[in-house]
Amino acid sequence: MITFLELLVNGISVGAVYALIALGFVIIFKATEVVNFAHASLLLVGGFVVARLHPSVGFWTALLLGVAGAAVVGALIEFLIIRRANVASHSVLAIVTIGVDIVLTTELTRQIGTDVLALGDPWRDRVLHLGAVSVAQTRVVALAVAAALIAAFLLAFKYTNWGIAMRATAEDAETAALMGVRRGRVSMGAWAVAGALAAVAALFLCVFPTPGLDRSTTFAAMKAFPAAILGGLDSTTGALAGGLIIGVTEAMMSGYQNDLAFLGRGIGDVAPFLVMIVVLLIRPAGLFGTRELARV
Amino acid sequence: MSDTYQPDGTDTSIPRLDVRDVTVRFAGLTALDAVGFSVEPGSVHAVIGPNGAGKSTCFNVLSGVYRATSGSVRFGDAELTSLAPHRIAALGVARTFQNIALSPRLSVRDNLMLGRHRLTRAGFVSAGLRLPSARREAAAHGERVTEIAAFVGLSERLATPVGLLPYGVQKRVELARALCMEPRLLLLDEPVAGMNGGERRDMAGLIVAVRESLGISILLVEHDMGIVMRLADAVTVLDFGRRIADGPPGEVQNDPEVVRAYLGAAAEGTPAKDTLVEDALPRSTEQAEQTENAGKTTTRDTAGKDEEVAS
Amino acid sequence: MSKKVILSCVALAAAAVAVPFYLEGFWLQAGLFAMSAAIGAIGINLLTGATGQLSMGHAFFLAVGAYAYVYFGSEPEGGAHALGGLGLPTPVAALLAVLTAGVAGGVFSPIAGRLKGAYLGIATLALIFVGQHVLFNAEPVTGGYNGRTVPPMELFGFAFADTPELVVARVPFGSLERLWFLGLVLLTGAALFARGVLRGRPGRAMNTIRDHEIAAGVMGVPVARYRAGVFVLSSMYGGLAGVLIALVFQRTVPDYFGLLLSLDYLAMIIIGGLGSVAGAVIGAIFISMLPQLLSRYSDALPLVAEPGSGGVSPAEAARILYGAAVVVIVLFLPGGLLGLAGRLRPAVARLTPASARRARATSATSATSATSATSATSATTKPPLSPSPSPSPDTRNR
Amino acid sequence: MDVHDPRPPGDSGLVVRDLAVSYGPVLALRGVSLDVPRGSVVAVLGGNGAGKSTLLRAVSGTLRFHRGGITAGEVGFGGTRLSGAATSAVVARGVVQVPEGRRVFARMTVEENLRAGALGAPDRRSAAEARESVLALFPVLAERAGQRAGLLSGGEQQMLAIGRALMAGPRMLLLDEPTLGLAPMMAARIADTVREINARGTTVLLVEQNAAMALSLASHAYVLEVGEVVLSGPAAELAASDEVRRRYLGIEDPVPVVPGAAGSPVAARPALARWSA
Amino acid sequence: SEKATGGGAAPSAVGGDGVKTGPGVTADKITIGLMTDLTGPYASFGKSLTQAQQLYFEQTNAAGGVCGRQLEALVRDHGYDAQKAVAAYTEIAPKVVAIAHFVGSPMVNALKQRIEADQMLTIPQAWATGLLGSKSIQVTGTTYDIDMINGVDFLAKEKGIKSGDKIGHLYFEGDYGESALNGSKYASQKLGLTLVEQKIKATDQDMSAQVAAFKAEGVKAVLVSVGPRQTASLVGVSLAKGMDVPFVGSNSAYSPQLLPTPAGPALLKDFYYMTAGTPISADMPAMKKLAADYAAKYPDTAIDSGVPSGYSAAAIVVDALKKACEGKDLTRGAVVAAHRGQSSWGAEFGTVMDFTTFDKPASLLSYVAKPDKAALGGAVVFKEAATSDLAKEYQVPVG
Ligand SMILES: Nc1ncnc2c1ncn2[C@@H]1O[C@H](COP(=O)(O)OP(=O)(O)OP(=O)(O)O)[C@@H](O)[C@H]1O
Ligand SMILES: Nc1ncnc2c1ncn2[C@@H]1O[C@H](COP(=O)(O)OP(=O)(O)OP(=O)(O)O)[C@@H](O)[C@H]1O
Ligand SMILES: [Mg+2]
Ligand SMILES: [Mg+2]
Repeated sequence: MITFLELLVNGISVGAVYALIALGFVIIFKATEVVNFAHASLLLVGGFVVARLHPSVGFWTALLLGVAGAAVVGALIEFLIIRRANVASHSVLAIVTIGVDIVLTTELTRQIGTDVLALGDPWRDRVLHLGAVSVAQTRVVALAVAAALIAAFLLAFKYTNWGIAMRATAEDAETAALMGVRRGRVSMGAWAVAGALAAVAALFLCVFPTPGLDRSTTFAAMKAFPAAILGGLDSTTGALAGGLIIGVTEAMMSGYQNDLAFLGRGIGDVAPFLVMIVVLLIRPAGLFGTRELARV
Repeated sequence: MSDTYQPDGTDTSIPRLDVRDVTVRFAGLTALDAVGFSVEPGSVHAVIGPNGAGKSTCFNVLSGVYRATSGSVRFGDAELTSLAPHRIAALGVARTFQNIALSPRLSVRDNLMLGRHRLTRAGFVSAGLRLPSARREAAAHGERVTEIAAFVGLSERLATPVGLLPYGVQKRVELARALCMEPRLLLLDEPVAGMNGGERRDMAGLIVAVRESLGISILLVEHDMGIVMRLADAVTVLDFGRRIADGPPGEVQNDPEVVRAYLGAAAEGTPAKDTLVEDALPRSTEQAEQTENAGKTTTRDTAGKDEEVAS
Repeated sequence: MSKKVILSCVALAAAAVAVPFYLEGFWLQAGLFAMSAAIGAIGINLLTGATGQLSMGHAFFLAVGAYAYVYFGSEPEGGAHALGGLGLPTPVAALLAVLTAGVAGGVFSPIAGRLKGAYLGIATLALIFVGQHVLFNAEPVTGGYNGRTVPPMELFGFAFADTPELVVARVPFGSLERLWFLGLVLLTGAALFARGVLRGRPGRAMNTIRDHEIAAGVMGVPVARYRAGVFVLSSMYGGLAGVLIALVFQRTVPDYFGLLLSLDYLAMIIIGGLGSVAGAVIGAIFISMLPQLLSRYSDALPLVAEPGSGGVSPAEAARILYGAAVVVIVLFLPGGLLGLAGRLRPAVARLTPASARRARATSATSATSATSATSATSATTKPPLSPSPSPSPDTRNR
Repeated sequence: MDVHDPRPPGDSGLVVRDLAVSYGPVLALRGVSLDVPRGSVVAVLGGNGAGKSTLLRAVSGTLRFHRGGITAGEVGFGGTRLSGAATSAVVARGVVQVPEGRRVFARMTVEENLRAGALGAPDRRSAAEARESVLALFPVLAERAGQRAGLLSGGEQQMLAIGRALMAGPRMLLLDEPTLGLAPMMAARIADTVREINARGTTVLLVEQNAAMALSLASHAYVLEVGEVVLSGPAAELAASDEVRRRYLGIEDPVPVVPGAAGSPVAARPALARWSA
Repeated sequence: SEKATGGGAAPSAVGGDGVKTGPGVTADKITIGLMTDLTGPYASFGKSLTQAQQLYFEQTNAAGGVCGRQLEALVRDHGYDAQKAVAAYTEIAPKVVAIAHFVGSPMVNALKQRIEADQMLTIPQAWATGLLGSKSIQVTGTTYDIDMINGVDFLAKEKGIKSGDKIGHLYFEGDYGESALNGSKYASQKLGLTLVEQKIKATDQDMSAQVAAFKAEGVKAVLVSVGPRQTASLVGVSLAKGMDVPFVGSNSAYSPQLLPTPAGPALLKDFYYMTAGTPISADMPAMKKLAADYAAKYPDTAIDSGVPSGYSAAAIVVDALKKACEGKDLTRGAVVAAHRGQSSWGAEFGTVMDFTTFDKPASLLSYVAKPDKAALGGAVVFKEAATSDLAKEYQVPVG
């Protein structure tokens, strides 16, 4: 039972980080209908800036600069590429972001080189004890931050002009422009926000219990894909739900892998994808996603 | 690998279409409410009604795009409400779309050849291997496509990507594609919307010619009353998903309920304070007469049933 | 015109046949990688390009093809790591491997038929991860992390291997030389088949599903079944590519069939040109040759540093170039490299008198079409203001 | 036949001078000049592909979305230059367009579509007022406030598109085929609406296929063909012209014209027999 | 035609000095291939290996070369990608006499047949048992399973693990982890321990769930056969959650780069790793000289385990060449044969290796090393190299 609780708490805490990453996907998807495969490299940018700067300017300033840096890179991607790509299909744009990701990741991993970079966070390796169950403080913070950000974006999308403008632009940029929306600003804003979020996610991804930022940090972004899809690519609530589901599934499957050995050991990594497939079979647009509308 | 479902494209008899008590509900909205009507074989039947009355929804049920909440649609022996779109197509039900739904990058010919899908059978294997059967089939159906294109007036555009054609011509491609299905029932959703007077005239003539030459049933949704009055043998009027009138056009036109819900004051012949209606409607009636004449000139030599075209 | 096409085809074929007699193993192998990639890319272009279904799981089907071939074609082995095998004749094994890949695609069809766009793309990611898991864990079949030896193909007693030795025109014919011809035949066959599909009835249905799903259904195309069918077909192409790559590698290793390979395939069709056979082939050549060329000529390239000396290494340069190529091509060459070729062709053709005549003829027809376009709307015929929009290069099925 | 407008350039309404527009190699407008005086309704007629929508795109600055651009001439409104300005700047001046083909935001609700329209409004209060009058005009939009716009019927979408544009409280409204697909009564309602908003001081440039309606609303009209103004003048005069009656009002000549062309009259149509196979 | 082929019997000739030569050997030059990873996950390791070997070749050349010929390295970076590795191998195979290091066992595995057919002496930089059993492929030192057996022995002897206890093993999917698992399974069965397995993939970063599972089982020690990142997470989380047990890693589980991270203190506390390769901080003249030479040549680069590992691998190849030269035959076959003639090589580098059999590890000796912030290479010898009795009885699975 304790183990179960421990795993559950663990899963939720990892899930919070996935949720933060997934939220980045969701925002770009809502703003441009593109699945942003370059999100992983934005994570690296954010983490890299924090890691490099914290020894000289202190953690909080470094974090601020990291968030700003990733936001700028996100905005630049939008400004230099997404805005100019005049393609019919969003799948093509998605593939373009793969290209962007390859370029950025290659260069950043070259910069990071062989190091494992610490981010200098104030929580270090402290854990919080909840009865017999313990959880890393960083993860508690991550959960709080994820919940707060997701709630904020949920409200922003629904109720602010920014959200309306963003969704309108995503759907039909020309008509949105006719409503007076400054398209460039709106989608650039979305990319910048996604970049900023990536930096925040990178922070929690690279601090304890993981050792730090290195070239393999981008892998974690892969797991946020099933999270985002499972929740529904255009749903902020979905990002949170998906992240938590993936986190818990993964933790449970890993923790109980001895009892599940018949599935092959190491099923923990595959399980999120299996869960995703099952959900998609039942709900092709994810748990909270809007079904594609088509009428003639 | 090849398409296992082989439609029977050879049945050319024209059965009756019976729509009975069809109800379609969307979350919190009844788009069709126990609607029923029949389309006699070989007739032109119009469905009219205000915007949002459920006309396109009705077409969507007939073509399998929407599933009816309840009710039945019989086309000959077949019950359409339980069939997927492609199965309905296989029965010879073809339609055009209110908003153009063509493949913009494909040539007109390719778009039309798609209409032959239900009548051809080349699957992945035979097309991939270019088996003689597939080649023969493509040639034979290609000829028919050329014929239909000529009939619709698209002969010179066959090689052009559809996306580059003007709107009016695209509308004609839509019609031609539906004809390429060799339909027994043709559903036309607002075929003349977005066209100017001359083009409307042409399209109306085309529809008459289709009916004359092929003798198929046509179900028509249109807001241009001139066209409806001239083409239709019978009219069903929907309002808020309910049928409010049904009958020969002349009768329906004067039905007070229809006038209230759809046509507005002018149709009653009362002097309208509204200059627009004054201007617009009489003219479209005038236009209708003109188009009718045009239709007659073409079909005079074929054994036309012009007498039946009520006005 | 057609004479010219035939002539250039013959010249191309002759060049392809001559290659093994002149180029060394590295080039043959690079060529074989490109051939395998081209087959796989044609498959994914049928799916993603022509039908609009994004797939990131193509590498999985290569794995299925490769491993199925090994399993069907190998004798079972005992020992510490017992390995199963059916010991079938290798051509049969290859055929069955392709079919198995198709079946694997078919098993996924409840998903492939229902999902589209980003959702399908990410759902297919699952194939990669599940596939890797199986490759590592189903040891009796796959050999686990060790992989398995690939039995050389043997056709009518002729082995595509280094032994028995064979010398043709004083050139020793090892496995690469022999496989070169096998690769050529397979690629040609795969390309012609795909071209037939794209130009025929299925191709039109696929394109319409991409452009307007509902219309496709109403026109009689069983949409879900077609989606699933194309998925199966594309899986079979992946399987065939897998068989070929296994023959070239001579050993299958699970690590190869990962996400990066899938992404490579997507890059190929974007760079080459979406939806066409030629585009897939061009993209495959580009993507599979680029890193190898950069690495081989790293010493001669000014930008690229020697391995181990710091600076941008050839592998890094290749990756950056590759990523940048995807971006640049989408930004500036919407039709891919093939579209570029299509745009250059008229310019080249203008240089020769025979084709100049043809060019004039086409511009005349476009003028008439413009005229009739205007007469559709105005009774009085006016001369067209401008040449009618020239059809954007239709790269769909070349 | 070019009945040139004798009036002086509009008093700081919309002024279009010698406008040429091309889409890549395709020249879509050439030497188009047009005036929409403040407070007037001006109609533009023309066949399919004549360049009507192109004209509106040039005014709103959305040509770049279609890979097109202004190659010569200029557009001015209220004394300032619009050509070259960003679409959002044009909207900020109060020039709002209802684009061709409805273009509602399908995935957003009706309510959100209206709010998107209000993004161009000068302030909150005027947006709230606009909302009220829009809902009074099209009550169905209030009924469907929570429904996704993509699921509305064709005509409902058209109403939404117009309502959405009105949310910005425009000084000038550009309408591209507003009655497309509307039932007769609703078309009449649109006409009333146009008249009403015009009466409240909004200048209107109306592009219509329904020439009868357009001419009844407009004080002045232009006829575009193949990218050029071929006819212009007071609406009543044009409505009386044979040329216009024949071409745009669907009133036919006794003799069919241009046989065999794409717009061929019915007589030239080859017969089509039933398919047998 | 003059076309060179990669596969099959390579052409050979006899040079002016009476030495028979084959691919990679000319009258004045011997070319040795390095198949490395400079851009993939093992980039840091690959870089150290490459630089150390280049250093060794330079020193050898300065001392007159081998057989009157100068050594030259042909470096190919495959970025840990099997296809690139195969392509690069095909390219360099006709041009080199041996491969002084080959990073990535999947890549070596993929090329196993060809390496054998080409009789290309190859030193993989991986220690999985799957690489044994091939005459041309020389795995240096111990294999991972031997290290783990010695590790369990160390736990039993020094950390109080006794029969009936549970120990955990965290390992990677793949040949590395599973080779190691073979050893731990064998040893724990022999000692009456219960082994709790946790398998992960290289993409896993956070070991919280695994720690929870270990904790739930009440393990008394944990064996670690994963990457350095996972090690750091495991050790850090364990300590934070109050699971204060000793950890024993495989040689690939540790990297000095981990010491500045938050997991550093935990690693310094009770973590050890088993290695056949002598840590460079060891008190041995060869290591001291190597450290000095390396620092002189590459002043800006940190020294890690790749340096001694690569250096000694280069020495193995060069020694084989020298022996082959004595027999006046520098063809690849002869080089492999010469190499396989050595039964006690490398005392100066620490552990002595026997190259004469190729279905057994070259050595059964493992050092116990311990992280140390101050030491060169971030680790010191905790216990001198030794072979446990368990390891002596152990039958290494081959292939
Ligand atoms: N998929 C759907 N989901 C929800 N509501 C729908 C859906 N399809 C149609 N409706 C609603 O059903 C009603 C009828 O729509 P329909 O398209 O049939 O109208 P119509 O008669 O064709 O109108 P129009 O003449 O404007 O095209 C409309 O109110 C529309 O909003
Ligand atoms: N995006 C585009 N690219 C190329 N040519 C275009 C584009 N849009 C329009 N055109 C061409 O410009 C000309 C004018 O088109 P426009 O859409 O302005 O006509 P319209 O008068 O609005 O027609 P309709 O009545 O069909 O709406 C046509 O010849 C058309 O083919
Ligand atoms: Mg409708
Ligand atoms: Mg228009």
